[in-house]
Amino acid sequence: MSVREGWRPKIVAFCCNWCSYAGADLAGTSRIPYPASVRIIRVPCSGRVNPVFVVRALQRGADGVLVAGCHPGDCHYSTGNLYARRRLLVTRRLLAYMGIEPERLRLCWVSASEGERFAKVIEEMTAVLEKLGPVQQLREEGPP
Amino acid sequence: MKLVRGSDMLRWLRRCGEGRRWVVPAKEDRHWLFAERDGPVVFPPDYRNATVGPKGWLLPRSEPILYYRWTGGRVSVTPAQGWRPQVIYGVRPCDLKAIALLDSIMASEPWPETQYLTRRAHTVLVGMACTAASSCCFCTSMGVHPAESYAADLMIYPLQGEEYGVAAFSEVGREWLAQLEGEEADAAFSPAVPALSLPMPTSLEDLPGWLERRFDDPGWQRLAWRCLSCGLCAYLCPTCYCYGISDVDRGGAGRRVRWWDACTLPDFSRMAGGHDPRPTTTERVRQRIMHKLAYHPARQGEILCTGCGRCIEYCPMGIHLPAALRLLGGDGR
Amino acid sequence: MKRVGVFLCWCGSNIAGVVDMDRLQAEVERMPGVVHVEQNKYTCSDPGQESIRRAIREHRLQRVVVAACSPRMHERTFRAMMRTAGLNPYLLEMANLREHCSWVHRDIDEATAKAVDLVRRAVFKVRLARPLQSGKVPITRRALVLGGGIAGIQAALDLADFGIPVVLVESSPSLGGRMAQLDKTFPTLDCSSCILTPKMVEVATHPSIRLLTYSEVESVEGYVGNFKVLVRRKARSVDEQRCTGCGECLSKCPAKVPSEFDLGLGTRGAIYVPFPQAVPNVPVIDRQSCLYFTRGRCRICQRACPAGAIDYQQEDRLESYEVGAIVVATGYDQFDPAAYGEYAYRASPNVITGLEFERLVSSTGPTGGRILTPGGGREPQRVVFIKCVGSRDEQRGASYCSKTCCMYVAKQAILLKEKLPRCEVYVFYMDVRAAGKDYEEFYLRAREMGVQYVRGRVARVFPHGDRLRIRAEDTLIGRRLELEADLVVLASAMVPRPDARQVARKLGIAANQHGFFSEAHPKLRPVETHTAGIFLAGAAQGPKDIPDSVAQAGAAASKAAALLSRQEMETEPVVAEVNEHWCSGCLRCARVCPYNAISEREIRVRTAAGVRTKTVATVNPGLCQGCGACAVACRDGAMNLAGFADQQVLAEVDALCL
Amino acid sequence: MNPAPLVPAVGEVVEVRPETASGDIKTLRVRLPEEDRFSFRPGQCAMLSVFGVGECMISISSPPTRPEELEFSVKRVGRVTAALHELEPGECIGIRGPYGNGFPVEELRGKGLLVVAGGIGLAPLRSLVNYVVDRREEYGPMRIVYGARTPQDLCFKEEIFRSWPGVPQVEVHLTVDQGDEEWTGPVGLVPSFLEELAPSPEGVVALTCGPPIMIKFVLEALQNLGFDDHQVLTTLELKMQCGIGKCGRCNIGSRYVCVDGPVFSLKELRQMPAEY
Amino acid sequence: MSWALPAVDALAARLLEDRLVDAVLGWARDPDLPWQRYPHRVDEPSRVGELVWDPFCAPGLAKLVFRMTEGGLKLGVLARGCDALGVWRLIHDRRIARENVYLLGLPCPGMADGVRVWEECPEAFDAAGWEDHGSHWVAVPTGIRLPKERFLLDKCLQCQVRWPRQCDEVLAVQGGSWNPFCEDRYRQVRQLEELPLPQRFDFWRGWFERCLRCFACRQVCPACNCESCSLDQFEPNWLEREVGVATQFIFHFTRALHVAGRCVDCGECQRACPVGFPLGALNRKMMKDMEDLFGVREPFVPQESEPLGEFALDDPDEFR
Repeated sequence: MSVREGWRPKIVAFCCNWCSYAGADLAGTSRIPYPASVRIIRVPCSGRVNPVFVVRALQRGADGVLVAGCHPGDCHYSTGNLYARRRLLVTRRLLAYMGIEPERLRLCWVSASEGERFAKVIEEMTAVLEKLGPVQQLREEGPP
Repeated sequence: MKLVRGSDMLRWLRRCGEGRRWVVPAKEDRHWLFAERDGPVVFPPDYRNATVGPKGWLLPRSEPILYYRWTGGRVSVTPAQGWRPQVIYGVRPCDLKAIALLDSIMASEPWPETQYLTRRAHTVLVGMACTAASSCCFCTSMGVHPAESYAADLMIYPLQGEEYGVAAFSEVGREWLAQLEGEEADAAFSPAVPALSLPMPTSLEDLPGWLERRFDDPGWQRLAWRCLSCGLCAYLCPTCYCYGISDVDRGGAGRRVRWWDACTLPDFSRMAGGHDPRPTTTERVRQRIMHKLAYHPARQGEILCTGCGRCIEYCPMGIHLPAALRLLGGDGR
Repeated sequence: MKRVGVFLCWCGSNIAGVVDMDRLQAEVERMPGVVHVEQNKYTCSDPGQESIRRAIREHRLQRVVVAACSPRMHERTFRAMMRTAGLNPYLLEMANLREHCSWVHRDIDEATAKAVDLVRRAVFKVRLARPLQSGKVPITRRALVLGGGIAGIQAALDLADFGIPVVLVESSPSLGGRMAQLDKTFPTLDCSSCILTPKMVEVATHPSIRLLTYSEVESVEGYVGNFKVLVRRKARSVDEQRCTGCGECLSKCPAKVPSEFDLGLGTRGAIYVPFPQAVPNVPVIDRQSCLYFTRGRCRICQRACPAGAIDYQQEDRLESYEVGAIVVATGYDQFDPAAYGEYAYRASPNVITGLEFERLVSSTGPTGGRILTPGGGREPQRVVFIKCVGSRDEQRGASYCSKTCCMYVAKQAILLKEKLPRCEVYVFYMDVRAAGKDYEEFYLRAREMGVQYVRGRVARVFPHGDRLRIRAEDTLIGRRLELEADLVVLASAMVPRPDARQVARKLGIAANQHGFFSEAHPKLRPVETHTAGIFLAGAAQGPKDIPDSVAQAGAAASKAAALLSRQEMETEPVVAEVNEHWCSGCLRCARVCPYNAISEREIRVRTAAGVRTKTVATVNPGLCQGCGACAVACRDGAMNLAGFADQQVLAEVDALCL
Repeated sequence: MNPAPLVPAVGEVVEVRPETASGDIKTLRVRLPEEDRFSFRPGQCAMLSVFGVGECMISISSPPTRPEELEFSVKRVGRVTAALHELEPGECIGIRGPYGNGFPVEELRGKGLLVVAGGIGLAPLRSLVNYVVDRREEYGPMRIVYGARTPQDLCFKEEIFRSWPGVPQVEVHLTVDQGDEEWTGPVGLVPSFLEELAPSPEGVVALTCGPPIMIKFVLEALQNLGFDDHQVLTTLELKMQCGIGKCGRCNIGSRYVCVDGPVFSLKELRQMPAEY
Repeated sequence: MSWALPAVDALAARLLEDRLVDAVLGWARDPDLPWQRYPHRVDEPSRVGELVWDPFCAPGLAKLVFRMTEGGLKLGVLARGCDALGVWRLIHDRRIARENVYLLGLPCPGMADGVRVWEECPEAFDAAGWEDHGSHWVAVPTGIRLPKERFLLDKCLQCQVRWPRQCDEVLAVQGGSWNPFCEDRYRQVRQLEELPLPQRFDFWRGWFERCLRCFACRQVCPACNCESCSLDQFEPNWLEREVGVATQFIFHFTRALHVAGRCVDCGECQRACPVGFPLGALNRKMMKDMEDLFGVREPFVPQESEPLGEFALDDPDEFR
């Protein structure tokens, strides 16, 4: 797989408003550096993330998708993250089955107090994606 | 007609078609379809016709019409250029006739469809006369003949064993044929007899009028109630050409694409305000069949069905032309 | 195209120090719909906000993007600004350039490229934003208090004192709850019933409180401000209006069954009041034990009753109440130590729980306040307390600290020492947790009085003659101990009531893994639940002592009162919405809704076949909290979340991936 | 031959004018670059597009006699029309056309005209009216009967109230389904209002456009008034995508509305299947 | 076991005579095409003779029941196992009212590919009736034997529900659910799972190129019963009309996910697809995952609840 010169992975991260978005904020206020690969979309709850959002991101040019929510049991809406876990588990397996590296989708639990953890997750995922390279499978042909 | 051995014919075709894309029938899994390959091929004896005809290589499932880009409130537009010189090889007479029909539709005034016509002009059609019928075809009932050339530039007639007859029907065809070594000769070709012969309620000439008189026939409902509103029949039909247009936007830049549509799909004629002149399967199935057998003949003088039999073979609910004609003919079932 | 204005904030040098603002501005100017871009040093400042307002006016902006800090920081600020500028507050989107970009990245090129993406995301999203309005729902000015223990009593009284009508539902025949079972309370050692009884009476006589004892909530429908509660008034078999509380019936009843109130240490009749100070002082017939109900004859109580109040024909009644808020104070249960076979709880009558000890020591208890071993009826010479039974033990009990045990053990030890000064008292403990006003002092007082605190776990308790033998380890000196005692008291943990999960389901509130009801936020919303309008008080939410329960009850009452002091209430505008045209009516959405906010309704639609009715989902904006689970469950895409709509999220994805 | 009939020319929006109080109808004034301008007949349409959203067939509401700028009156019913409504002056818009047959202005010459319209249906007829106004001497008397739901919903107020009534041999009759405090004119549905006015069919051609249900009853009313089928012209509207008779969507029987219509005489209409 | 057509007719007639139903849905012979049986509705007891029950009744009926009963029509349905489960799928999705259907269960020995039989053995269609001999269908009285191994429809090869479950009444003939032709319903899934990832993608891409997106698979599917399919919507644009690898991926991914835990494995999608797209391999993958991950037993039998609308606290967490 040839990787374009200067290519850096791009991660689209769906962060729940109550835990993970706040966790990412905390990473900021604590000035914990992490790779600039991640772009965060704020959602009320990880349970808001439709699996089609994930494929859409991979189709449009994201190299990985992170869904971050409250730890099980801590969901602001009590159960949203547990629905998310089921859906995304199936999503990930289906992606793999259809030929997309499953490592491109990750679900993780980051609480509002885990700024450091958020940074670590991004670092890990960036490293994984750097190894995988860009998504080759779903890129659409652009204009000439 | 020139006579030629199969292997020589392939060599000759390959040479003539140098630099062009070769679109040939290919067997994938259990289905034949037209696919891009590096040259013409010998057909095994089980090749009758492809499930999906060559239509998509002239009128793609989807294709860009134009590209646009916004900058501020201004937009720049570039028309799409989507053709490559190609040879479509091994096309059966029913599909050749269908292409002839598409040609006449797309060329019709006042607005000839240049994108199609350009692609068509860069296409060489190599036809193949039928020696065996597939289980559902009924071309002769629709006035189409299994050895006729129609839109073909060149026509291949399988003769005995390895021997083939080749004839040219256009300028390009004659140019190509001139490069084939061999003498003009006559050979008797015995075409296949189609599997089905439809009991037509009336002559083909009178069919449009016969159908128009049955516009309000309850037979339509008896046929269409089991239609599931998919687009299978239209997409497999070699003469169906309906399309839709929509924009694919990528944040201020994108393309306008044209894609296959089907009059059997529920949204086909639904207007933005919600009004739909063809709201149920009854109107939609009627529209499809009437368009082929009545409306188009009234407009351009030709029936828009070439008897390929695909709708008969593939409709999952058994809705097809023979059934329509029978139901409208008064058989109450 | 919607006219979008983008305001790039430097945040002093916080953002501008890392992000190349001019390069960013040049990129943003090219984004679709953007008609105005400007930079501000501090956009949140008054001049900063004023410049947005001015730009909105001058450039006729329809949508606003503020690229600054986290929306968790200043979204409220800018939404308020939008309102003052005459735009709907939800037509604003923030791009988080500080916490998510400039504070975590160093490289100017990378940070700037990312900032461009982040702003583009906001622009794409805000272009698809619709003005959102909060709805208004009327509020029923009446509260339901569930549970008649100290927390419920306090909440009911506080609410009633606000002038709010209260319905108090208690499942047992009397008010009082666990506190009524206690003898003295720590750390002051005042008599539990002496401080509780006046409050019980006050509840019964308060003009604003409707007291429903021996009653249970059957179902709860509706939503904040508008609950409909169905209460089952269990058949008492005694006419409350006629009964004078004379007690004639009680002594005549031939049946004798273990008393629940005395935790089986004493007995009661089939017609009984749980305890002498019960409120209301109206007996109830326990139909399972009543001879008339089980065998068809007896009727002694009926004959004995001078008021003719006995009514065997009485049936359960269902009463419906409309309330605007609910305070849940259903209390706790005690852990059943049977799980700890080695403590011989069931095996020996002289191994009892802390709560049982309370009955034993109480002057209203079966022994009239004399401390006697249940097995032998003797005064104990030596008593051993074992702490952390069922708590802090994930294997056999629960992981949490039960919080009250350290103090009640100290209290019970002190009571023992006071009543039986010569009695030796041992306490086996893991830790002593005496955090609370005057608590540490209270614990030290127990030690001073000669209570032996031994750090270590008891390995076994087993009967030895008519005494008990205790094998343990003193972990401080690392020595094995073996001693005999007459009474072993297990400080068993506070656990949720067995029906807690059922109650939670009925109310549509959440419970944690143990079964304690979950508060909306452990720190900031400790007495609210996720379901708006339902509040928590007392040990139903977690182990709590009396002062904490009373304090929480007061807090819950004032939260409820604050809600009920309004005529109507604004609903959250970020709620789920149904596209009825697309909705199939499968109601999968309702199944995943944690708030029971989705129900069905029938609408009439025009189809080709004529007008027909169809079922569609409908969202109650009063209940919906905007989590969006339903929107994902909906395959049709008919359910959407305002403010986080599918098309918006997809546009955000597109924007980030360009 | 146009090299690519589906590729629109790019024009510029000059003005966006709300027609109704609710804003559900707006008129866009559009200027095309010189090389892309086209001549057209009243009643013809053009395909307007907002790039990135899509295309929509809209009738041209300005007359061919004023060719520098085209006007389109758009009712907001769906995605594309909503996007058209959001266009701002100075922004680009795609235009291709003109499509359809339009009104037979040559054949109408010398005849009296009865224009019957409802709501946004006045848009294509406005093109004709202004064409006739600009060539007043070539045509006979013109009566315009126009109605809308409420006074607020009447379009082209400047013309219907001021300019047209002042033109010689032009009468404007307005009606609304529901009046308001200021409305002093007639209240009632267009078909019954038309029957009350009882215009004579002598030497007159009636032209009608409006919502399908109104057209249905107007056609009945005209018949009652003695209009012959060939004296009545009406316009039809169906979903269209290509506008050039190729996408197979807008046919009624063997007629394509985009090529053979949208103007049909009642005589033609009666020969078509009732599938519109 | 015989294909007890007279018994079927009698039952259908009884339902109509007793006014238990307004109409009976089954199959009829196509007068034009000997091998074709199409869905047929009978309203009068005197016309039950039009119904046919033989090895060529290929079309599934469940999806038709949905539209037919919408207006309140009470419908008797000749239901094989697959049809019955399909109808139950629609009942659980609240698209069919239970009281509007009377399921007349027919134990099914598997259906033949009519066109294939027509091509290879047209004289088989002279039969007056059929018997089932396990591995063969046998024509009566001609005695022509059709080996199932050769002629069984794809969807019937993998069938697990030959016995009609959850029906109001089952035609009392022998039969069971066991299908000797299906050793391992997940065989193809396992084979694909074991392929290296790039080959897996190539496998699907090949099919994406062939898929016409005619939506026949969706339209026949009893689990695809939405009022408005999200894939048809323009706003939001879940699926663009443009056909390419990415959009085909989204189409098939979304379809698979939307039927995950809901597919009744009737195989109709596979039967309807004109180009032979292995839709079953996607559907069964979802079933297999429902079993593996969430312990859903018999994932093809519709339940009140559906696996992706629930959760368990101890669901596996595979994301590390």
